[in-house]
Amino acid sequence: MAHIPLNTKQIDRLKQLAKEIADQVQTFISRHSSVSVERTILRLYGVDGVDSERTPLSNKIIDKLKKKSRIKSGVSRFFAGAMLASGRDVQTTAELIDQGKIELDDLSRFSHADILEKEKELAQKAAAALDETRKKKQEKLKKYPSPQQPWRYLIVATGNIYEDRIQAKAAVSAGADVIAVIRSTAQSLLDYVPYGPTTEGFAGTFATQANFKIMRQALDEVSEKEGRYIRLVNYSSGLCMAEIAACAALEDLDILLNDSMYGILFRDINMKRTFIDQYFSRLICSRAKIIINTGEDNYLTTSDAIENAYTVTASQLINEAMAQKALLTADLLGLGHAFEIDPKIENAFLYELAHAQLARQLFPKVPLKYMPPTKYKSTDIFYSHCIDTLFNLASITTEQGIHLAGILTEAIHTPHMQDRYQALCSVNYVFNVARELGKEIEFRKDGFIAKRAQQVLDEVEPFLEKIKEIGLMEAIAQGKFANIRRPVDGGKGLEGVFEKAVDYSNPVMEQLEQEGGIHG
Amino acid sequence: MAHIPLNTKQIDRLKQLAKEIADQVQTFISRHSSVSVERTILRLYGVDGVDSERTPLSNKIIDKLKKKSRIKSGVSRFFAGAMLASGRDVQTTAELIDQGKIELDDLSRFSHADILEKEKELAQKAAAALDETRKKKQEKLKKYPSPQQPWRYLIVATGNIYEDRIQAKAAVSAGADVIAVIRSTAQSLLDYVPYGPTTEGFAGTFATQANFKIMRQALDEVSEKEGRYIRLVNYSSGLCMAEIAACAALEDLDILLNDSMYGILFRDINMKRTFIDQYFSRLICSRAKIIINTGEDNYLTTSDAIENAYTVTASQLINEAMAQKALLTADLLGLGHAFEIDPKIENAFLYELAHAQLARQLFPKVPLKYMPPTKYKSTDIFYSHCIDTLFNLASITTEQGIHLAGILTEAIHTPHMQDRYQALCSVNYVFNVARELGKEIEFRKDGFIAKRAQQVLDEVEPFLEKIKEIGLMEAIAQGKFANIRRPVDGGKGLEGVFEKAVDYSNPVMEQLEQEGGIHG
Amino acid sequence: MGEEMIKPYGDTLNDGMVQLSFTLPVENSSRAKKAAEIYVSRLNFEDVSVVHARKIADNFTYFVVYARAIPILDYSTVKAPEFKIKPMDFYEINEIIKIKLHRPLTVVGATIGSDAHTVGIDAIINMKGYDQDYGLERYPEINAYNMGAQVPCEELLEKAIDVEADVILISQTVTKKNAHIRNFSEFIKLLEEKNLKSRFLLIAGGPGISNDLALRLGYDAGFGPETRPSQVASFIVTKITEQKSAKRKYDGDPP
Amino acid sequence: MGEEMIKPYGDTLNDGMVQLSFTLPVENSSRAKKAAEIYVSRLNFEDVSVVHARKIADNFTYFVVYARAIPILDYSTVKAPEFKIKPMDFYEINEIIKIKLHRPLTVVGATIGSDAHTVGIDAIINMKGYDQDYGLERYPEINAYNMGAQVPCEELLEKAIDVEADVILISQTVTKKNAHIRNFSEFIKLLEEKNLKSRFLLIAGGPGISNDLALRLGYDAGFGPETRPSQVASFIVTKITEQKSAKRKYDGDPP
Ligand code: B12
Ligand code: B12
Ligand SMILES: Cc1ncc(COP(=O)(O)O)c(C=O)c1O
Ligand SMILES: Cc1ncc(COP(=O)(O)O)c(C=O)c1O
Repeated sequence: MAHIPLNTKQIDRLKQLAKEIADQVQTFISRHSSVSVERTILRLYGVDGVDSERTPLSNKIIDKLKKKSRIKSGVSRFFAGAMLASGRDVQTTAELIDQGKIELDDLSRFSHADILEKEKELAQKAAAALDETRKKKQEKLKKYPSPQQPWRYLIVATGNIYEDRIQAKAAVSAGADVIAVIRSTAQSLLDYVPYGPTTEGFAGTFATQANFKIMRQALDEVSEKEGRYIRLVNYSSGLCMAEIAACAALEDLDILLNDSMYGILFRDINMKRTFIDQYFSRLICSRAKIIINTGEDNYLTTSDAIENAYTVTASQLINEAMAQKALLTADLLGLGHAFEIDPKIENAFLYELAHAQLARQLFPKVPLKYMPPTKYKSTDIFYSHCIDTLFNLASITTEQGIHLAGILTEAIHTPHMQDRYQALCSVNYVFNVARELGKEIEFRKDGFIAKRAQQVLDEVEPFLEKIKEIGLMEAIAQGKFANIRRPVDGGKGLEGVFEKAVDYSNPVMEQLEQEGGIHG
Repeated sequence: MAHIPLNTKQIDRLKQLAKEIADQVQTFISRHSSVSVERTILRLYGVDGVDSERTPLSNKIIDKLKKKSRIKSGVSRFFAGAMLASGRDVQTTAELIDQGKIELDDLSRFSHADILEKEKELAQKAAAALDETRKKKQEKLKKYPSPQQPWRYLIVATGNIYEDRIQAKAAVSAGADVIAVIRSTAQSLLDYVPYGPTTEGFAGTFATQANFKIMRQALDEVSEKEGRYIRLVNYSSGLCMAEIAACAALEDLDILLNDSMYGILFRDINMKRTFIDQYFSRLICSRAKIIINTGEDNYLTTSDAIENAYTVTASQLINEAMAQKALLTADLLGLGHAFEIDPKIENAFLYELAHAQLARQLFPKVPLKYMPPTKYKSTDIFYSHCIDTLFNLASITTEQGIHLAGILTEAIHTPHMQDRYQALCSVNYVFNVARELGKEIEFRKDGFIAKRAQQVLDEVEPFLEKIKEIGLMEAIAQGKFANIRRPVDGGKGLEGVFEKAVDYSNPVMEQLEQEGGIHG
Repeated sequence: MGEEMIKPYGDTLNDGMVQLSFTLPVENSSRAKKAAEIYVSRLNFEDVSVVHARKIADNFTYFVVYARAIPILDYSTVKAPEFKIKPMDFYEINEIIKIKLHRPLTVVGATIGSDAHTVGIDAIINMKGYDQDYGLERYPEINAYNMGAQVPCEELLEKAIDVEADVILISQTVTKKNAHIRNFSEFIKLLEEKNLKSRFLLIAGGPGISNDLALRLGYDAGFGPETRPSQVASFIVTKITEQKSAKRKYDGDPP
Repeated sequence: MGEEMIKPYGDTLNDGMVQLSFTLPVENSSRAKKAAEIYVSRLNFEDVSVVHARKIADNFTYFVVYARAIPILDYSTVKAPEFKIKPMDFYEINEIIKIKLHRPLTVVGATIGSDAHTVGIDAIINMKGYDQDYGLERYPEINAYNMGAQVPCEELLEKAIDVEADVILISQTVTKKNAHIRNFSEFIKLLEEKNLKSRFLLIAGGPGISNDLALRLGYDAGFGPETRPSQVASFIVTKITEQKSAKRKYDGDPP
């Protein structure tokens, strides 16, 4: 493969810095939890369903606990107690709690040991559910082989899950390997996970467990028909990061958009909340073998892609370090970056190659997520189609992992069925005719591309040093990423964050942590 | 620049073989002339105009001479005699001949020396006219600098010269550096040059001297407006190769499609006629500093681009050798090739790069003419646009000279105004963002590209040896080029070929030959 | 069969979404954009979005538009003449000629008029064929003559009479100013003048040809882009064996 | 002014050439192509060429079509509300505020509703500006507040009252299901409810906005793609100085 000579010592230093930054954050994370982490525990224990106002049961139980000011101890212990009290299954117990027929915070009737045992039992079932989805996916991958990378990733976004299903199948028959259902606008700001099959999203379809199931089933059908495994993607970043991860795991999703900072920067979600939530969500992904996709590409929509290239690399390093803490193995780490340089810049394509190749070499084993041009797309669809074509070439040449197909109507509307087809025609064409271009060429030593990659690295180093010095939270507050400032205690969802009491328990987290990363 | 290691000894051998092949043909050429060579002499002497049936005066005079069976001596001597007889200017003399008022073959009244002197005078004026156009163009190039290569070459083909003018200006304002007016379908089979401004061509506009003038004037205006020199192209291959070259020279054209074999293969024009005509036409181009473009690209429309790549290279070598005989310097040698590999073939783009790079290195100083994909263009214009985009990249990467813009509607219709604009958007985008890609990359030694280039060369060598053995004419008769067989005495226009009598004279040719190539 | 009402589809059934691009002979301006919007609404569209407008020459503006088409079409009323010929392969075709006709078929093909495109007719006739499908020359039971391009109608007809052809194949590629229609019709006129119209099976082909159009022009069939030789051969064999059983009649000069 | 009859232009005046692409919910077949042809002719086209047809999903076929549009439009009848504001630069604008108003102008901007796109409003307000043209924050004579995105209408209005804004800038990017129209109208409704409609100069912007549309929605102006901050500032200054000479009237709560 084409190669840029990089200094491995420098890379080691950068990785070490990132680890230290992540360590600091982890110290904070381990002392805190959030309402949505607690709701996730309930979901993993098996609590499902909504009331007549479509409020999820998990939300209602946690709200109860909050009202009783018992949240700091975590829901697990109380729910275990309720299980003992009801002597019934999880769902019935939850409903009884909701109906007020069981008092949630009354633990006095049971011994500490009994509760602990119940908790353990629940946690084991939770872990087993995560193991099951992992195995199911591995089975399917034996039956339908995984397509070769870069995987062709296409989005559907009609708002109606049934319409999405048609679109997804069409995309697969034109060559898509991965289907992402874009979430309805601003769902990430909802502090609950909507319920049931939905048909009324805005520029996206709600992420619900039922929708996940419908789409996964449709993709299983086409995997069979096409003889290759088709992966399903959804989004977890937002106020329900861990809960969506749980729902996704239960429905055998393959990939989740899951970034440690995206919600903070692009959704104005409180950073404490986000850091806490992402950790648990990633532990779940790790166990369920869900690939995470990070969102560094977004930085380049609000800040300049050349000037701020180093922020992308720095963020990738931090995301990697944080993901490692959550036991994610390299094969599950879809670090993000993007082809977003102003095409008016001379040699823009050389810059893009430098950036893409740098990412490839810094993270040689991860399935890099490569985002297409969006910001400089024109409403002249013919011109936009050309930009996507070179993006496709950059991707195959630098051997990216997950290739989000650029769409010629990017600057106009969420894709129509034929837009997706046209996008895939370009991807398929380029991937075929330039399949081994990366193997064929060398970048000139001391050339523009090699120098540019080195320059980015040289900018990353002091940047990470600075972040280490002031801490990641302060760095974000100072607007160091994406040119967006977010105060430590600003943004949405802080009220859902709490410090763990001494008797706090999250046995699912404990078990996942103790049993460690799953390899192979 | 990117580079493939080639064996210079082998290249020398190939060039020597090509020279020997050209030598053989040249022996034939120098013993023959054709009606159209003779008409060209008249045109260069200054004969112009048509009769009421729109038959050119030059044709009428040559026909007369033929009828009188005096053609074998060439027209020059007789016309000089007529000039002496009339004592008038060239045009009036021609008209008097046409009207039968002067007997064309009556040379008895004048001394051999007087006729010779008249011939010399006429030939000098002819050469002076060619010198003048050369100088005029050089002056313009001082005023409006020549754009950097690859030049963006766009075609116009409405059939109406006035409509073409609008289209040409639009193309220039979108970035075109070169405008080619496509000829009306099958004009190349007419044994005369049509006359006057024309508005009724089929899928092309007639090549007439008046049309040349109209378009050249329009382009002078836009050169001024855009501050860069815009070149004008037309076609000379066909039954009037040399005559069109003369008209083009008189109207300051910059480039002529002019191939030693195209007419034979693709228009079924007799090969003897073609070889004779191309030589004189090229002598004119050389003196007038008209770049010739050869037509190897066409081979790949009827034969496979990978299988028959060696025929393209062989033909380029032969065209080069023949052009050198006609005193064309390297800067005037737009050798043709094309991006025509079936996009279904894996690594097709790597093959294309190999072929384009090979041409670049074999002919390092010529302005290579690079033809876009045409054969595998689809009626899906969006898909076709992608293919053109990679073609543009191949061109800038391998530093081609004259870049014919691929058009997304290639498989549908001759380009609309917006098609040309869209094509240029792609060219401009790619040339800008990948400007120095060629400088940045190296092809891997012993890689696919290097090996492929070498393989083509290895196929060229025995091919040229075979041609040298059997002669170029026999080789064409055997269908060695473009999979098309053309018998030596078949095709159109053989009746216009004649062996020169001992008293044959073509003082224009003599003078151009004697004064040699013009450098700088 | 009931009604089947259809409209274009963007991402929701019957949303009517269509993409258009065109150029208007006006300078770019708000008024030009408005003109584009109004113009597209006159084309029976609603919700017209002029998403892109750009000057591409003095007094010319290029537009990209998305809009919702209003008409609804009842698909059940749409008819197109499709071949009802069973597609056969190389071996089947030769077999049938042998068994049912007891003599080889003779086919003459050319590109007529000033059209110089031969690749299409070559794809059908020459050995090599098209898309891994042998050309007619390769069929042992077919005598195929390929006259190439730029062939005058008279010459083609003469050859066909000469070799006692069963079938004449004509190719046309250039469609500009309806050149193909003119040339195809000229050949039919020539046949009619000579009273030879029903002597040959007449087949038209080329990128601008559909069966529909060919029938309208007086041919027995028309083949468009991506035609494979065996499709043409299947048609020929089916038709000629049909004719044979219905006894061949000449309405012109005696055999 | 006389009539100016126009039609789309391919390569000859009034040839009417238009390119279309669309998808029909039918399986690809000759009949599908025919349906595409008929459908396009119902859109007031003639000479319809269905140049490409391709199955892109079970029961869906994608088409590329070229055809000649029939309608003729009299361009002289087309009107579009264009700004008649003289474009001024940074220095001129500050100068005029100083001289004519004797006080700085206050501007509040936001992206309202669930729309999270800030790049557009940032381009107008933030220092850096857009396309080498400074943003309003940079103008010494303008106090500019950028509230970012996802701002509820009530919050924006509160802020505007709070800082005694002269101008409110609202951005909307998401247009799917007419989200932008709903949000823009919601703000107008809120102002009307509070009788504050004429207290502020109201400016709408975003990729789906034209001046035309903004006026119809009750805004004083609308700015679309490629807007530069100085264009907005020129409009603001011109309008406010006009109002000043015509004395400002409040039709709601007292100042
Ligand atoms: C190759 C080519 C040439 C070659 C032709 C070489 C040769 N010996 O054939 C050369 C370079 C010489 C050439 C020249 C010109 N060409 Co040309 N050419 C093409 C090109 C690139 C490909 C055509 C082709 O070979 N297709 C491949 C074959 C296999 O497809 P096909 O013809 O459709 O054939 C299939 C079916 O249609 C069917 N079929 C075809 N014929 C028949 C007949 C029968 C009986 C049957 C059953 C089936 C059948 O079966 C075939 C196999 O499936 C097209 C653009 C394109 N990509 O389509 C332009 C194109 C056809 N050319 C065009 C033009 C204008 C010209 C010129 C007139 C330009 C000029 N002014 O100089 C010249 C002159 C030609 C002339 N006098 O006719 C235009 C036509 C525009 C129009 N719609 O009218 C095109 C579309 C390019 C363009 N966009 O401008 N051309
Ligand atoms: C950047 C971007 C994002 C970023 C936004 C970051 C941020 N902080 O703004 C991120 C990645 C977060 C994002 C997310 C989403 N996006 Co988004 N995004 C874009 C993108 C690529 C560029 C938009 C942009 O920044 N343009 C550059 C600016 C400078 O242009 P502009 O906005 O037109 O602004 C100019 C003028 O319009 C005017 N102007 C704008 N506002 C105002 C206001 C005033 C008062 C004035 C005077 C002038 C003015 O002046 C500006 C300068 O000239 C577009 C695609 C594209 N290329 O257009 C999609 C796009 C806008 N996004 C889209 C969608 C659907 C989304 C999502 C809803 C997807 C999802 N379901 O998750 C999400 C959620 C966002 C939400 N809730 O709103 C769609 C909208 C479809 C539609 N027509 O409805 C688009 C078109 C992409 C697509 N094809 O699907 N997006
Ligand atoms: C990492 C990540 N998460 C989530 C999202 C989308 O989230 P939302 O639904 O909030 O728009 C993105 C968008 O690009 C993303 O990159
Ligand atoms: C060298 C050369 N001459 C002439 C032509 C065109 O000639 P004609 O007008 O005969 O189509 C071509 C076409 O591509 C060509 O390559």
